[in-house]
Amino acid sequence: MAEAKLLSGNDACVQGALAAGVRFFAGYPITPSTEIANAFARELPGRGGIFMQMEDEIASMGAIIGASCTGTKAVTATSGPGFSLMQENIGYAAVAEIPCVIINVMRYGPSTGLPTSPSQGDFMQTRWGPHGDHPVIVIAPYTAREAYRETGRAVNLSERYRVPVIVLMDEILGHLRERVEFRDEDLVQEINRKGPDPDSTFLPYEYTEDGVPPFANFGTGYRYHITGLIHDETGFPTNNPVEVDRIMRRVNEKIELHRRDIARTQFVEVDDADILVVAFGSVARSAHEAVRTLRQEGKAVGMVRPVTVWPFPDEDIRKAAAGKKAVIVPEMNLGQMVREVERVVAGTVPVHALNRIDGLLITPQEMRDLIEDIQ
Amino acid sequence: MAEAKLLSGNDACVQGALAAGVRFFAGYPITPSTEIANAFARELPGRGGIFMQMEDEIASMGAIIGASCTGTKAVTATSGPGFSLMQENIGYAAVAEIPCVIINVMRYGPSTGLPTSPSQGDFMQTRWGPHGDHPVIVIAPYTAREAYRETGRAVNLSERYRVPVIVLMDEILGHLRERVEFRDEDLVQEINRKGPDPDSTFLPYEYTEDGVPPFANFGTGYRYHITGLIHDETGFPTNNPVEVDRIMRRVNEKIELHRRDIARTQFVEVDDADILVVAFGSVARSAHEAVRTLRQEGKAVGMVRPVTVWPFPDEDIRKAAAGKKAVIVPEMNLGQMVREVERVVAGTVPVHALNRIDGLLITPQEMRDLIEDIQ
Amino acid sequence: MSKRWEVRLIGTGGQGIVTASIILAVAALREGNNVVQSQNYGPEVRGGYSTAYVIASESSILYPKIDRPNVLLVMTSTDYEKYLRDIDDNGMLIMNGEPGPEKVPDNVYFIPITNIAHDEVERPITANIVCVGAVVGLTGMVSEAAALAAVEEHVPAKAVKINRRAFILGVRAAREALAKREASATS
Amino acid sequence: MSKRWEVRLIGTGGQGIVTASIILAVAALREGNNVVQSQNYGPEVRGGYSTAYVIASESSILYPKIDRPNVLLVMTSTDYEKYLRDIDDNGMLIMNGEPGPEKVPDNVYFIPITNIAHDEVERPITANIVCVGAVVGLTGMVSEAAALAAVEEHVPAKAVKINRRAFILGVRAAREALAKREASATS
Amino acid sequence: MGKKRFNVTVDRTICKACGICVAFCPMSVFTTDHDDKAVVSAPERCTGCRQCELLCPDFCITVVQVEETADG
Amino acid sequence: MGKKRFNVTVDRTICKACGICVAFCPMSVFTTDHDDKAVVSAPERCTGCRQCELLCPDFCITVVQVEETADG
Amino acid sequence: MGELHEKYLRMNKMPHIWCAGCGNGIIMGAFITAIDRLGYDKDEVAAVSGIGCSGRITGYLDFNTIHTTHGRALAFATGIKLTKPRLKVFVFMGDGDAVAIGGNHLIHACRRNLDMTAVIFNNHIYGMTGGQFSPTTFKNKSATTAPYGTTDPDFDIAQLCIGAGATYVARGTSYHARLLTDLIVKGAEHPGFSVIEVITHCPVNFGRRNNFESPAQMLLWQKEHGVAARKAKAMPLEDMEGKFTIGELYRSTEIPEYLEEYGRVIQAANEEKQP
Amino acid sequence: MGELHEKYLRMNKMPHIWCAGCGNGIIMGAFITAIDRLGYDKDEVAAVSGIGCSGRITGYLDFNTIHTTHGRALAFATGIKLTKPRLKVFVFMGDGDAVAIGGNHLIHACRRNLDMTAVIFNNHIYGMTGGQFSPTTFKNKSATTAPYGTTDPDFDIAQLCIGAGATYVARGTSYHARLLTDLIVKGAEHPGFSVIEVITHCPVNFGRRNNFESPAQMLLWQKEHGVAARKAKAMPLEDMEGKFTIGELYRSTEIPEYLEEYGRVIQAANEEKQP
Ligand SMILES: Cc1ncc(C[n+]2csc(CCOP(=O)(O)OP(=O)(O)O)c2C)c(N)n1
Ligand SMILES: Cc1ncc(C[n+]2csc(CCOP(=O)(O)OP(=O)(O)O)c2C)c(N)n1
Ligand code: SF4
Ligand code: SF4
Ligand code: SF4
Ligand code: SF4
Ligand code: SF4
Ligand code: SF4
Ligand SMILES: [Mg+2]
Ligand SMILES: [Mg+2]
Repeated sequence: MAEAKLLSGNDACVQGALAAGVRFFAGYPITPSTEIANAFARELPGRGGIFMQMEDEIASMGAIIGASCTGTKAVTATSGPGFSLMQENIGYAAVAEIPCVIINVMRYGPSTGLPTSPSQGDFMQTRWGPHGDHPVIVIAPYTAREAYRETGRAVNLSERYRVPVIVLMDEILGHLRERVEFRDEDLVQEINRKGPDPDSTFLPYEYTEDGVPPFANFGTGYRYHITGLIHDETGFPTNNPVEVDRIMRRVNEKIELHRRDIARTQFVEVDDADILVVAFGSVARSAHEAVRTLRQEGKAVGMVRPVTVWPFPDEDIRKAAAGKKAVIVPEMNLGQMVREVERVVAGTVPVHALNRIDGLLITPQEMRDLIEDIQ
Repeated sequence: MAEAKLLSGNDACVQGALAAGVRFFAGYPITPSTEIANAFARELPGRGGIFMQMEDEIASMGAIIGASCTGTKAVTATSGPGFSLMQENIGYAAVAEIPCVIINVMRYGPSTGLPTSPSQGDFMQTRWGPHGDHPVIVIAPYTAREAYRETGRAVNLSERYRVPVIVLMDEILGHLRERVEFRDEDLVQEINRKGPDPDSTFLPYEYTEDGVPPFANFGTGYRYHITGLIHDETGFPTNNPVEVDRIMRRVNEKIELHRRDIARTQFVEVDDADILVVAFGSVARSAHEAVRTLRQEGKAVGMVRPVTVWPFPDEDIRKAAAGKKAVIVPEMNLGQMVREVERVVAGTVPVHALNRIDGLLITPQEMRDLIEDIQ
Repeated sequence: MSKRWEVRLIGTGGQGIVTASIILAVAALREGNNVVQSQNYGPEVRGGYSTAYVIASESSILYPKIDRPNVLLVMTSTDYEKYLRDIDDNGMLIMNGEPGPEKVPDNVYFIPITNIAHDEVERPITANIVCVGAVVGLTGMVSEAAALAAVEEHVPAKAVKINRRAFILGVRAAREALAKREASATS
Repeated sequence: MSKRWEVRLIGTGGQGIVTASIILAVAALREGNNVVQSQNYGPEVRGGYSTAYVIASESSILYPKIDRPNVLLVMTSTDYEKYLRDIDDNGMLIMNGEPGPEKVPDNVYFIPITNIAHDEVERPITANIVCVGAVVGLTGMVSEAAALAAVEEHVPAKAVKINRRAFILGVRAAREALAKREASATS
Repeated sequence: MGKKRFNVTVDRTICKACGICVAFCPMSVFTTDHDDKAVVSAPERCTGCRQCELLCPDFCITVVQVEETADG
Repeated sequence: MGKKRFNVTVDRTICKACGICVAFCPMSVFTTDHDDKAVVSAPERCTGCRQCELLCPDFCITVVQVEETADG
Repeated sequence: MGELHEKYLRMNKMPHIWCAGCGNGIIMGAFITAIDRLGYDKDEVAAVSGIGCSGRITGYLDFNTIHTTHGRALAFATGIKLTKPRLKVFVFMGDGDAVAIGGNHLIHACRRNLDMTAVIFNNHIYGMTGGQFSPTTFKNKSATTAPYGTTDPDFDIAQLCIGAGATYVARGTSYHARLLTDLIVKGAEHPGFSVIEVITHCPVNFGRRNNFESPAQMLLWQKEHGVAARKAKAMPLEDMEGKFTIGELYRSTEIPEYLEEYGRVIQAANEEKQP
Repeated sequence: MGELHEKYLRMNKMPHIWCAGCGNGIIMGAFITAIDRLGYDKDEVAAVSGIGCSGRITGYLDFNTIHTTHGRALAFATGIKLTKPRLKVFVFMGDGDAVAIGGNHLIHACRRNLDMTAVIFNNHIYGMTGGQFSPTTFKNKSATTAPYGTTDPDFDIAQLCIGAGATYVARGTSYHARLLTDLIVKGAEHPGFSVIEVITHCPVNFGRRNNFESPAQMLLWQKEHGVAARKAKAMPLEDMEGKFTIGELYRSTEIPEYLEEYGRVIQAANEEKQP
């Protein structure tokens, strides 16, 4: 994979998923994610995989959960309207702890919105979309190369922690093609879910040290029960308060327990900066560009970019922001991540939101203007 | 209505909605909201209304939007799984500015969860459930009497501001019956959406002073277009950045513009308190009880209860918390509203979360214990 | 009503426990009290046992749950010892059935509710109304008149008579139990 | 490649503008540059005009959009004045067609792309490849060899020959235009 | 041919007193007790049709063939 | 009976050059111009069947009856 | 454009944005002709559509119009009709819209028999999203999500609707434009829910990929494969192979219209009120 | 309980929690009898259910079991079957589950013809949520959401499935338990998607409200109203009024099984790989 190629963000997701061992895709077309379905349709059948076009997004989400039950790594891809429809089944995957990956290529919402315009309007939805408390991992790449690597990592994290993982793209990244040259660190390693220990009795929702129970693939001789009702460690429903509390804490807390493995944050010239920009996804490309040119001009500006946006990197942001003159949070929405940043810096540093909701990307110039205003 | 009656929270919602002029209900049964559908089925046909059982929650949400287009006040009721399915169409109502009311009687999630156990796990979902930035009003009553009044108010706010309004109940409030004796202030006044001015040309999404365009009911001689695509003031799709920005800011900001009318916050012995409890819904009943008994013992404890939970009462909380020794946020979830409180108090006061996720209500005693610990 | 009444009824689905609790609540409400009534179901509304409760008090009722009721009526078992720890220290426990030979604590009463409904009212379905009578008779939490009025309101029109009878028989059984207890206390 | 190239192509759906931009991007990439290519569609993928662009640069490309391109090729209009303000101060504007009688600014070139495809290649569908040739010929942003290789890669196997011709004719037209401009500059 | 005899048992602990066996046994083998649970009252009438086994929603009933008498 | 005559017009500004009228006019009234747009080349052949009007997806075509000649 | 267009279309939105040769325009023409024939007052007509190229039609029609969410048009329409029964409600959907994501709403609308008319633009493809196969795409066709050819079996929309209990089902084509107008008129006049499936063509996202050289060729295909239902009955089965019937396919008046029947509920409720 | 139960049920979950006299238990008995007859290895059977009283069945069956979300069982099952075709997949749904919220997945499963067997527990009511009417509730019935009696027309599930393209459709009842076992066996053996609708009864939430005095009476109703399909053909139409057919209602082998057909895609993809 050493040769440089021109790869779109959407295609890069597909390549990354395939490299991580994905062999099932179920989806329903929607702009601007459709190229992902198109590519899986071409790639999977020749690799022992199955491409399935379902009747809608609800069914797509159901089908990938079903596929995952047999041990098949499974992905779906969608955009806002479809993503909204998937929420109930995403919650199911979270509570039943079924590995799977959902790629959301954000477009301008709500509703049909502006189907071909980019947005970051689903940031909060990726965290809070399903009803009830549930664990989530959301990763937001900002280049095609990263889309490849992080989609692969998303598959691996979902397998390792038995959790649905969302890859949060946007129309800009999904549709642009760019030079990608994979280096060693990009090579996606295939990680498989932990299976039952053949030497001891299988408990489908066992309390293990790492908080992640072993998974028995359907058809491998373990006959057990999976349900979206709250269940005890045997997998059967319970409403015993002690059991309920215990299992739901484990299910939710396993993310925090493994934060070090799950989290990825990029720091760009943060240490000596006066002003810190916190940005993710395509907007971080503009932010990064702004930082680069401002630094050339001798201005002390840095950037923190959550690659893993959920769990939100509270500590990383807190530390990076400490002692700065100001924090700027540019977003293609009305101010979503900025709420998290405000919560985290807790009044120690002034936080400025820079929002654009006209369907266009925030430019580096806009960031520079704001930074100059602040200084 | 002066006579005292025994009324359940669910029935009170229905009575409040009827008093505010609701004449259409579409829904799909789900515990613990089903009694609402049952009551509408009994009440509507004799009042010139229609009760409709749809094939699912998506259709229910669609049907109430359709009904609202003809000028009929319309309601649906559901719980977590169904509420998750409604998100796409809630976003539609938000962007197309169609008045409607959704009652979510929260149960324990995610997924099927614990269908008969209470929870406050959908707090964040009510704000961030649909994809894309969108306006929301969410009201969380804590007694049957308030369920009556606030459901009526929800209908009125939805009419006045052309926005979907969510009444956030929970299993405890939905299912309990209690003494309700309506006083004058409970009487629901019927408010109707503003119609077109017959003397000027009708612009369906006109920029008016109050940020709310007039609504022409279908079949009243105004032939115009409604769409979930981003539209200009004529109602037709646009992707002109200037137009897009302008309309979407108006649509989102009209809530803030009318915060005074929309917001309702209850303050209980806040002024001289050392310790402040911030709670909503059924948990606030426990909190209120704890405050009452602690005060009897001479302890300076107070409570702030957001009745309108979204828009979140930033200023109310900030002011109430100022100078307190600590703020306690008890919730039947893993800590959702507490994030908002943390954001708002911005480090000025220590914030303590008290969470229960075993399917049971937090008791006044637990709050007292925590308060004693803190002191 | 000077105290805060917390009454819990335990039965199985279909025994009319919820209606019984509503009747108690309405009676208390009519007498000017604040009331909260509620119930738990098994998984959704399916099978298994169900419990219902009423809180009645002159002051406003905020916390809507009962931790340890001061009246607990158990329709489904006669094993009173199991339930003793669930009630308030000064609470009363009412069991459906006949006591065993051993001495029963002072705060435990046995009322053969099912039998009364079956053999005396001759309508097993009225057990829940017998149950209302028993609670009212034993506790006096509401007046018999208020309770009877509430009963009549909450049963089908054509079954008013039989339910009135059930109520009265419940009250009578309660009085007898009280008298017996007093007798044994003074003896 | 010493500068940062920002090339935008404007056409209507179905004119192959996107492919043209991809070909330019691949050629630039093969020559060791960083590239970003993208496009805008009308409402979803329906009707209307479409624009595609390429950014090519030796240094890494972060901001992935073009505000004012330094090369703008317009397939859909000959009204160059409307587009002059959209380009960078030192930018080049390429119009599809013949210039009018009036004097055209130095940075504006007219290449009869559609006509070349129609009349000389005799395959209107190759207009986008003529367009690639024109851009390469006028700007030299990539070598002709690299561009030709990229063309051959991106057209159906059986259409390689005809597209090669289209490319060469595009380059030739560009050279002629340059020569003419130079001539008029020196004259 | 010999007349077959059957042993019919009801697991009273799981019987839910639904009355189905009582209603559908063609030979009226079952009656009910004071809790309305099924009682095998006339096992000798059983012809082994297994209708009761098939229709009991709670799998309480077992019908086993016992012996074949040769007095036919 | 008199032979009917028709005036056939194409609104060139909105014609999308789809070729449908050209293909379906039974009397071959239409041809195309250099942009493939429809041109009314032989209006005299028109029988007024209105197939073109019905099938033009862009409502570019109008067929109007002009006069009735009495030379039949 | 003619008088009809000026009367029923929003002329300031013309020309429409559908591609050259797209069948949607033809169907829109047939539809407004039907409305004219029906003589409905424009203020009393509600047009509801889903999302897709077909869904754009409501932007052009000069009625009370609403462009809803993908697949949900019938749900919205149900709310409109129930609360203002006087309105004539027409619902426009694509094949993906109506029978992929929206299949459930379609079968329930068929079952309920509320007096509305659904017009399904069946171009056998997801047009708007760029050519993925749909539940009505035939076998061995090429689509962006079927680079090796489709293998999924396809729905017969009319059969599906009949199975779901529809009381009026017809099939037209964009080629048979006059027939289509007739069918829409009859469907609208039918007291109850009516479905008109229109076999149409997407030259850009179906035709190009599947060896149709032009929109005209696709219309020709319709002409050659659509067989009048009456005629089809008399034909040997083999001759119908690969063909489809057009015309009125099913009509029944056994099931009462929804709101008519709902009147019984209202009556019962009113009776209960007066003791 | 007998050997069969011990072999196929999770005995530690017994007794089940269905109400006294509920048809679900009878269907579960008929089902495990069918599995025994089919001789399937328990490890190779996957049972998938939706949400509802009927959906609880997967908690009791000793196979690979999954209790999914309301209405979505077939979507989950599709993912299972496609990725491990060796598994025998059975899908259990209630009437609300299968044809209210889940209607779309059902018709698409019928269309696709992936080799799975769906068993629909049609008790004509939403049992679990306490007795709301469902899309299969007959007219003039009482339900919590129909206090004045139902007026909505009801689906004929079998006709719906046939209209959607199903290749095997049968109807049984909980009363005709032996027949039901036969139908499940035949459905499972059918190469493709098979639907077995089971007319069953909910004594608590349907029976009590609709003048059935006992579960036995409801079974009797089934006995008296279910007419063998073959017999029905020979009967005058009037005699079938209010009755329903039971037995195998439709079977076709014209449409190939989904994965079999998908093999063509795989083959084409593999051929393309080797140039
Ligand atoms: C929930 C949701 N999923 C997917 C889409 C994307 N989408 C828009 S139109 C369409 C299908 C278009 O096909 P069809 O319904 O046949 O209409 P056509 O464009 O062919 O007229 C899809 C999948 C969407 N808008 N919303
Ligand atoms: C999305 C969603 N909506 C609603 C429900 C509530 N619900 C649970 S089961 C059920 C229907 C039960 O009826 P049916 O499917 O016929 O099954 P039965 O209980 O009769 O066997 C409903 C509406 C849910 N769990 N999820
Ligand atoms: S086997 Fe037949 S005869 Fe014997 S008890 Fe059962 S139902 Fe009666
Ligand atoms: S059928 Fe079964 S559960 Fe019902 S009464 Fe008979 S033995 Fe008991
Ligand atoms: S009306 Fe008929 S004959 Fe005349 S131009 Fe049109 S298609 Fe041709
Ligand atoms: S049918 Fe209409 S759009 Fe097509 S070529 Fe003819 S006039 Fe032009
Ligand atoms: S893509 Fe197809 S359906 Fe859509 S407008 Fe173009 S031709 Fe018509
Ligand atoms: S409610 Fe009805 S369907 Fe559910 S278990 Fe009870 S009887 Fe069976
Ligand atoms: Mg289509
Ligand atoms: Mg049911």
